[in-house]
Amino acid sequence: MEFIIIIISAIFVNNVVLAQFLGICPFLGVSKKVSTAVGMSSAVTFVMILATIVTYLIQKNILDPFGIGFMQTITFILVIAALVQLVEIILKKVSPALYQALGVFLPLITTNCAILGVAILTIQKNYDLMEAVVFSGSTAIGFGLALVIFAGLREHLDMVDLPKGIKGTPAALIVAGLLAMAFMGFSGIV
Amino acid sequence: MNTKVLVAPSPHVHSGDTIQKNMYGVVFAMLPALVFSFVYFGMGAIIVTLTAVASCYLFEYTIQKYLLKGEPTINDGSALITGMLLAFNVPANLPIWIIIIGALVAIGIGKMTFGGLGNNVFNPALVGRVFLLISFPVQMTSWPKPLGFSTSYFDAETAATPLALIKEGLKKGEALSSLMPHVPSNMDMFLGNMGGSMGEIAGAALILGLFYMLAKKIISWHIPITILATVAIFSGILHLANPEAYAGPMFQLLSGGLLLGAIFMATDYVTSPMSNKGMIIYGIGIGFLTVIIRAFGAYPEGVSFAILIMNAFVPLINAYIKPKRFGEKRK
Amino acid sequence: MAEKRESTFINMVLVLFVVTLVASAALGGVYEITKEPIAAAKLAKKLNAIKEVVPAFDNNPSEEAYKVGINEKDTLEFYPAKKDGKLVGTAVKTFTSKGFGGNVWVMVGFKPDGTVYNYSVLEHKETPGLGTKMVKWFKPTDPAREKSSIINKNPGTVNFTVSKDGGDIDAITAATISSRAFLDAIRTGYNEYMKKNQKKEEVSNE
Amino acid sequence: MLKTFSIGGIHPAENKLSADSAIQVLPIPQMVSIPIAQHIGAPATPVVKKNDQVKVGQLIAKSSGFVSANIHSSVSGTVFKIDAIVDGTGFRRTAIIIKVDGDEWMEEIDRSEDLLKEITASKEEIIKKIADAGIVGLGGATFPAHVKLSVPPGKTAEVLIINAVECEPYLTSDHRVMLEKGDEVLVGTQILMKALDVKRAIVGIENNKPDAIAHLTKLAANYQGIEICPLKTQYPQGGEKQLIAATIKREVPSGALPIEVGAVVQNVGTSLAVYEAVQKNKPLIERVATITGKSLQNPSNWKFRIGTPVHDLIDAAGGLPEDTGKVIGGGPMMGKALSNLEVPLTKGSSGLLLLPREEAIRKDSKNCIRCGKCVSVCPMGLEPFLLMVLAEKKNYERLEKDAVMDCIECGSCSFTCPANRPLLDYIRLGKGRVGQIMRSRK
Amino acid sequence: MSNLQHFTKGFIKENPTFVLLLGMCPTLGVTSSAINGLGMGLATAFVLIMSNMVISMVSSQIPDKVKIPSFIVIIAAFVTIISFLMEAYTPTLFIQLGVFIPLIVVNCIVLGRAEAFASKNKVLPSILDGAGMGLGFSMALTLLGSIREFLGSGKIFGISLYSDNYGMLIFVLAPGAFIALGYLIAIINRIKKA
Amino acid sequence: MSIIVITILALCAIGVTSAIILYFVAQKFKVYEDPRIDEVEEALPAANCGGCGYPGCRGFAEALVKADNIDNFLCPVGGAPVMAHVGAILGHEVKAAEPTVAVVRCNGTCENRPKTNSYDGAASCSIAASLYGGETGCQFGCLGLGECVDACNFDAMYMDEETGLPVIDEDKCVSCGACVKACPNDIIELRKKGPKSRRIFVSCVNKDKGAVAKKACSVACIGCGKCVKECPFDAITLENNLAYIDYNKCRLCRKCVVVCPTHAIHELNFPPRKEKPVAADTKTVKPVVSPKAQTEAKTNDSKEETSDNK
Ligand SMILES: Cc1cc2nc3c(=O)[nH]c(=O)nc-3n(C[C@H](O)[C@H](O)[C@H](O)COP(=O)(O)O)c2cc1C
Ligand SMILES: Cc1cc2nc3c(=O)[nH]c(=O)nc-3n(C[C@H](O)[C@H](O)[C@H](O)COP(=O)(O)O)c2cc1C
Ligand SMILES: Cc1cc2nc3c(=O)[nH]c(=O)nc-3n(C[C@H](O)[C@H](O)[C@H](O)COP(=O)(O)O)c2cc1C
Ligand SMILES: Cc1cc2nc3c(=O)[nH]c(=O)nc-3n(C[C@H](O)[C@H](O)[C@H](O)CO)c2cc1C
Ligand code: SF4
Ligand code: SF4
Ligand code: SF4
Ligand code: SF4
Ligand code: FES
Repeated sequence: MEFIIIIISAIFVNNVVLAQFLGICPFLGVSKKVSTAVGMSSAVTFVMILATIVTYLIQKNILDPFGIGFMQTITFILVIAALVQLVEIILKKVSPALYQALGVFLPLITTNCAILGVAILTIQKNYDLMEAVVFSGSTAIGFGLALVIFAGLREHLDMVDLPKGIKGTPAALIVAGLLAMAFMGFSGIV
Repeated sequence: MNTKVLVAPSPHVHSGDTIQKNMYGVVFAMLPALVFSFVYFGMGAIIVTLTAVASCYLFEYTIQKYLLKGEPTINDGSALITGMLLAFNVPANLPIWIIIIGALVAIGIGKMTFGGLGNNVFNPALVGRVFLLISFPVQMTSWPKPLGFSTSYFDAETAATPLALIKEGLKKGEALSSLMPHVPSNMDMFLGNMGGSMGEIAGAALILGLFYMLAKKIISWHIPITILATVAIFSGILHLANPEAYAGPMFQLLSGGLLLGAIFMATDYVTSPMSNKGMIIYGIGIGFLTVIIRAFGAYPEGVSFAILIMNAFVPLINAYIKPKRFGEKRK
Repeated sequence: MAEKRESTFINMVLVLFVVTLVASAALGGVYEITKEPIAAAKLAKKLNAIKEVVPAFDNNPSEEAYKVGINEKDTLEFYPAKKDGKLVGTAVKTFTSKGFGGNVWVMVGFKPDGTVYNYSVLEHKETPGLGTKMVKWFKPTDPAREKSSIINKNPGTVNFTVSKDGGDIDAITAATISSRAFLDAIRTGYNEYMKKNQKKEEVSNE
Repeated sequence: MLKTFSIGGIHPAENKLSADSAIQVLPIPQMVSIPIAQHIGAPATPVVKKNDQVKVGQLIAKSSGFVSANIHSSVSGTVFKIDAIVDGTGFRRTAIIIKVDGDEWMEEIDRSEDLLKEITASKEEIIKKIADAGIVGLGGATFPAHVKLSVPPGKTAEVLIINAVECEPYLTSDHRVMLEKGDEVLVGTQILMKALDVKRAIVGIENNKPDAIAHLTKLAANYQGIEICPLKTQYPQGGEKQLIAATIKREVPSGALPIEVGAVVQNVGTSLAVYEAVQKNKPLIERVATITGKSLQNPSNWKFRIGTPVHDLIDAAGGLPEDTGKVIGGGPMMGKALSNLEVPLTKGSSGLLLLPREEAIRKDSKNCIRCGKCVSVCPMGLEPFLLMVLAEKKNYERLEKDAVMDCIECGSCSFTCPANRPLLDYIRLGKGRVGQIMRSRK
Repeated sequence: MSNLQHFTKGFIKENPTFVLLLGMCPTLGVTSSAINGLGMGLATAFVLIMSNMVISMVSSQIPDKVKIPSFIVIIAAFVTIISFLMEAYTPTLFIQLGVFIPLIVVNCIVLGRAEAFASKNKVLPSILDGAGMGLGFSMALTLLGSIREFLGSGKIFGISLYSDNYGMLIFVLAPGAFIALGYLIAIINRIKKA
Repeated sequence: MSIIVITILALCAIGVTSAIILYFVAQKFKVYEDPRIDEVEEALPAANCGGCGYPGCRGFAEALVKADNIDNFLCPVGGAPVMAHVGAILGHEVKAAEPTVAVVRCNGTCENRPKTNSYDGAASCSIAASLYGGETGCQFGCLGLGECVDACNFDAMYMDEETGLPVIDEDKCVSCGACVKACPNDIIELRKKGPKSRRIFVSCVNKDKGAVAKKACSVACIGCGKCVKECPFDAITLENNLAYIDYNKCRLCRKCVVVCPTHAIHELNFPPRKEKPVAADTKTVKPVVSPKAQTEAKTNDSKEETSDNK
């Protein structure tokens, strides 16, 4: 039950992008085509889970025991950066196909607030390791869901003649706003 | 007279169907519900409707003419529908300035931002409605009492909607069976004798409109019927699982804006899928989400949100659910 | 620009080492420096909250604080405020999980007989403009809204539930849920406080 | 329930004004212009030159490839010149212009009206005779008939379907042919069956022609293996794929030919032409066409000589009405608007429709309101609204993926669209471009 | 480019929010009120200035392969420092801004300027660049925060301008953030064209 | 004080460990890649913001290296300077070609070319062109539906309501060729801009025989060949009843202009002639420059142009 609540909350009610405002840059940047959006979402899911596990372990095994919790930001970002690069290097060699599908999105992920944000939130929320994994995974799925829907909407908008000033970013933002408004319907479910 | 012959690619004849015909057909189909709401809410309903329609026209005209610098297209009738549906979706005693904001949001943000009729992705009237609901929850959830409605469960002047009644009660931990007696009977709900937004109360009138639109081939059955069927089935399952927590299908069908939404709002051409298969998926989605939000969410009423959420899926549905092609192998 | 360093292994490790060294040294330093003010700020905040909700005192309530677990996870905190060694009130840090947006933490001050002296909302995730009104709603300055006040009322004699549910307190307009939650928190605090007090009295009686 | 096809379809006003007017013979004009390209495929090569004398039925241009067709003189006289004229396609193309002088026919042509039921020619002879006679599909596509009859190796024809649907509004020429030349059509059908080696033929007729159904049903009793199949009236039932789906419930896969599902479709008029070619040695030099229109004095059906200018036919039916806005070669759904009245009638001319200006002029196109009506009427299960946008945006890759090449250009989508969008205009353009791209890929 | 230009380009011409569309998360996440916007903007500006300064000083000593990690560490250090300072001296704001303070680390503006500008320029221009960008960012956030606060609750910087009974709540919630920013950018595009 | 030591130890340990792991993993899993990708990536701001539409700076760099032409790519963070730098790395020089400009080769105004029918289909030249020969007797000429205008991204064209022909704004035209591609009848041509924007061209594309062409349009080229004979520089060729002036050979002497019986040859931006001029006759004070002076003028001009462009 606990898990179900975490999952529904992270995907729908407190969607990272639409309610928490994390990872907006890739949300706006990599949403022009549904296919890229799918690739990006998979990459985010992978990295987010991995990063959460690693940072969680570091927090619990290094920062907390030594009482240097204030080093959270700096260690987390360092670890995430290294991790992303590591994954990228390995993926490129081991599975070029997978690299083509996911790897190209990896550099973009380092500076994605969502990854670091989720790592920090996991600690703040006092989750245990299993909950942390579920939380990060469903957050990533929530990210993917929003991203794919949004990409679909933007592909549609490409087909119609938008007013000049609105075309591009403003239209994307307004649509995102309306999407967030629609998602407010989920509020209170958990 | 110009004696030169015309040359154009085929076809050379046209069915004569026009946007106006469809739009005014919808307006006509809404008239019974409008009449009912005038009867139940009197002056309030008239003022709300007039304000909403007039401001929708005004905003569409102004934006089209002065911001987009195009030919105003207000006589295509879609602003009229948006205005009427916006009015249908708010309490009949809503302050006028809120209605005007709603119309501005519906037309300005919901429709003209995208270039007008046909381009928007979300249902304009619902964009307006939900915007208001979130922005002015107080005013948007104080429904006036329809004529002849008598239960003293709540304050005298306002009447909570059946859904709100149940939600409130359940949140406080009461059992459904103890709440049901306070809720209007199915017949009352069918005839509009309940609290609620202006146009959503009279199920009978709305269903009349549905038959008219189906007969005139303005809409096809796919969307409304799948929504209603999904709600009935899914809420039936929940009801069977726990009759004390989840109301039964008949109640779900007749209460709140379900009929209004399924018949007039989910069917909006612009914001619904194109293929029959797509429409069915869309309908199932709306039905499912409606029940989820009603049963578990903070809002007692889920149709508006369900439609908006499914609106967002429409481009994906259109892109991946294609009509059955001729010659394609049946799966 | 001066010439770049080559990306040799040694250089890389060295540079990274130096950078982290300096960075962490700086961080540690600043941490040391700000540790005191941060702690002070936190304490001041707590004391301020306490000060707000109980009559003037001269002890340090946070030193005399005690905790009561209400279930395996959650505890309430009690801060006795004393003037001249006499208990003038107790600030209770209480909470509810029934808020619209989740937990609501309230610091409520009870006079020794259980009458509410004042309260202050510490943390909540209610909707701005709706639930957030609880911060002021239940201590109105406008006498016309007396019925929504909890100040100087005793949960033992006044029914601390919203009037809609048959209680004596008027709920925030359109935010009944938050109101219920708020009152729930107060009631929890009151009940625990009374339990404790009773026990103490029993103890002191003996 | 009557048979019909199941995806899409519309029902435009039928307006079969000329249905009761018997076929008349149009007088021979003074000058005919016979285009050398009246069929799908390579234009024929002229074999006469200026000032040559020709007789009726004489070969004047020779088929120049497998998919091509012979052209015969429809009149006797002298070749005036071979030059580019604007023809029914609206472009300036080569035609053989003959000055008429009397009406002298080639001797081998049997001009009697006797019905010759006995089929003596062998399968190969039949196909050769059809090819020699320059017979092309008279249902509108003008595809050389002998090509269709030469079933490619590996495939077998199981059934011949005679297209007597005439689903285009206004047109009635096939209807009249069935009523007046029923036996000839059925003999022609038997010839085609023999050519294809099939034992079964189905004549598909829409139920808005009950007299033709009754007449042919009666006659068909005398012929082996011919069934008359009444169909529920619905446009575009005459489309080859739709007709096959309606009659034998098989769907020709995308990009494939009817033979893929064992069917061959021929029009009734073609069947009549085949009868005349095989039994009477008469090449395709005349055919029946409808002239019609609401303001026209005398909507009627005429047998005309190939190459007769359009205005002759109009004059015969009472002259050009004042309010004429559009002159259409063919029916209102698929016909081609003519840019002037001098263009010659050709093998493919099944009718001439004069539309009043108010009816013909297009209304302003608006934004697509995404009503999906075009999708629901498309008989090929396509998404016209999308194809149009893709064509406009020149997204040929997606056009191909969304099966633009499947479009049969029936026009149901444009007909239906409440926003008056020129859907088919753009789809056709996109189809053309995608076709080019696909060919260049090969 | 003159030093003045290094400073002013971030205001409008290369405004990180409206023109470059960087750092969108804090832009949307914390601007429910003007004061939050301003606070976030200034905090980011601090990090920008400091990290630009330090990076322009040391970048020549840093091998390429560890450039990004080193920059990140430097930036993260400053972020942590500012968060200490805020926690100590503006604790309310610190709580309000919440997770977005540590997230300054991954704000694309900071790393972007470090890479694109500071690592290739001298110290003074780098500081000015950071200050300009930081101020541009602060201005944008304050503007957006003011608009949202005004529309949402009738206040600007907490000063009531009309009764908050008339405020449109949605503007202080998530959807309003997107919508307000969308129209703001549309308006700015229009002004820039004119 | 110990907290500082722990801090330092912990962070250095993490930092150095990750550096070492990364280094060795990088060595072990090395993959060959176009070194230019690294170079380009180096030039990009590394903001990895995705603003370019590609997944991160490296993705963008890869796309740039693969692309033949980077004109349509833009890094929103780095802007033009970065793109110029990238261009330099990839060796995409700005073409210093002679400036050209779009020219509409049809003068079939409503007056010159009477309509015989009126087109009522979708407003697209391509559709009209694939349907039939057009509203007039000339099936080669401009269809007047403005597809070229729609194609122009630089606002350099408009339809002249009166003539029904497109007009090119020479100052705005950047010679991108979009209109040329758009026109189904190949009416628009990119021609050398010429000194002082002076140009001479045959404003007709009709390939019909003279009589037919003339009947359809009073200013059509009828293929009479007079200009071909007149041209002293062999710049004019006649093919399919249509004259064509090679702008590389034409020296702007204007002799052909006067001999054309249908005035199908146009001259642009020349000073007006003296009344009733036959250019060749006026030998004294002459605006027509000698070939040599002219080439000089041309080179000067083009220099100016190119420097302007930059
Ligand atoms: C966006 C939104 C946020 C809301 N937030 C709260 C809230 O924070 N607290 C609350 O009690 N009710 C909130 N509500 C209102 C509840 O949904 C519900 O309508 C209300 O609590 C019922 O109370 P009433 O009976 O006083 O109207 C919110 C409504 C909306 C639309
Ligand atoms: C390139 C081409 C090749 C064809 N080959 C054959 C063939 O081999 N056999 C056949 O029966 N029909 C053939 N057809 C004819 C088509 O099946 C069809 O009858 C013709 O295109 C006209 O169809 P109707 O107008 O639907 O549209 C061919 C058509 C084309 C365009
Ligand atoms: C939309 C559409 C409608 C058609 N309608 C008819 C029709 O009514 N009658 C007909 O004979 N052919 C019609 N055709 C042509 C047929 O597809 C097919 O080409 C013809 O029946 C083949 O016979 P033919 O080769 O003998 O002409 C139509 C084609 C299309 C694409
Ligand atoms: C069947 C039908 C239903 C419609 N429903 C709505 C609606 O729910 N809300 C609305 O704003 N407009 C509605 N319209 C009008 C119009 O389609 C709508 O304003 C467009 O979304 C504007 O682009 C409807 C139109 C039709 C034909
Ligand atoms: S013309 Fe093509 S797209 Fe339109 S309905 Fe017919 S087959 Fe479908
Ligand atoms: S019929 Fe017309 S308006 Fe309707 S979806 Fe098709 S193109 Fe759009
Ligand atoms: S499309 Fe290009 S070439 Fe044509 S006028 Fe415009 S800028 Fe010039
Ligand atoms: S020049 Fe070509 S594209 Fe332009 S209007 Fe004329 S025909 Fe159309
Ligand atoms: S600021 Fe760029 S992803 Fe959050």
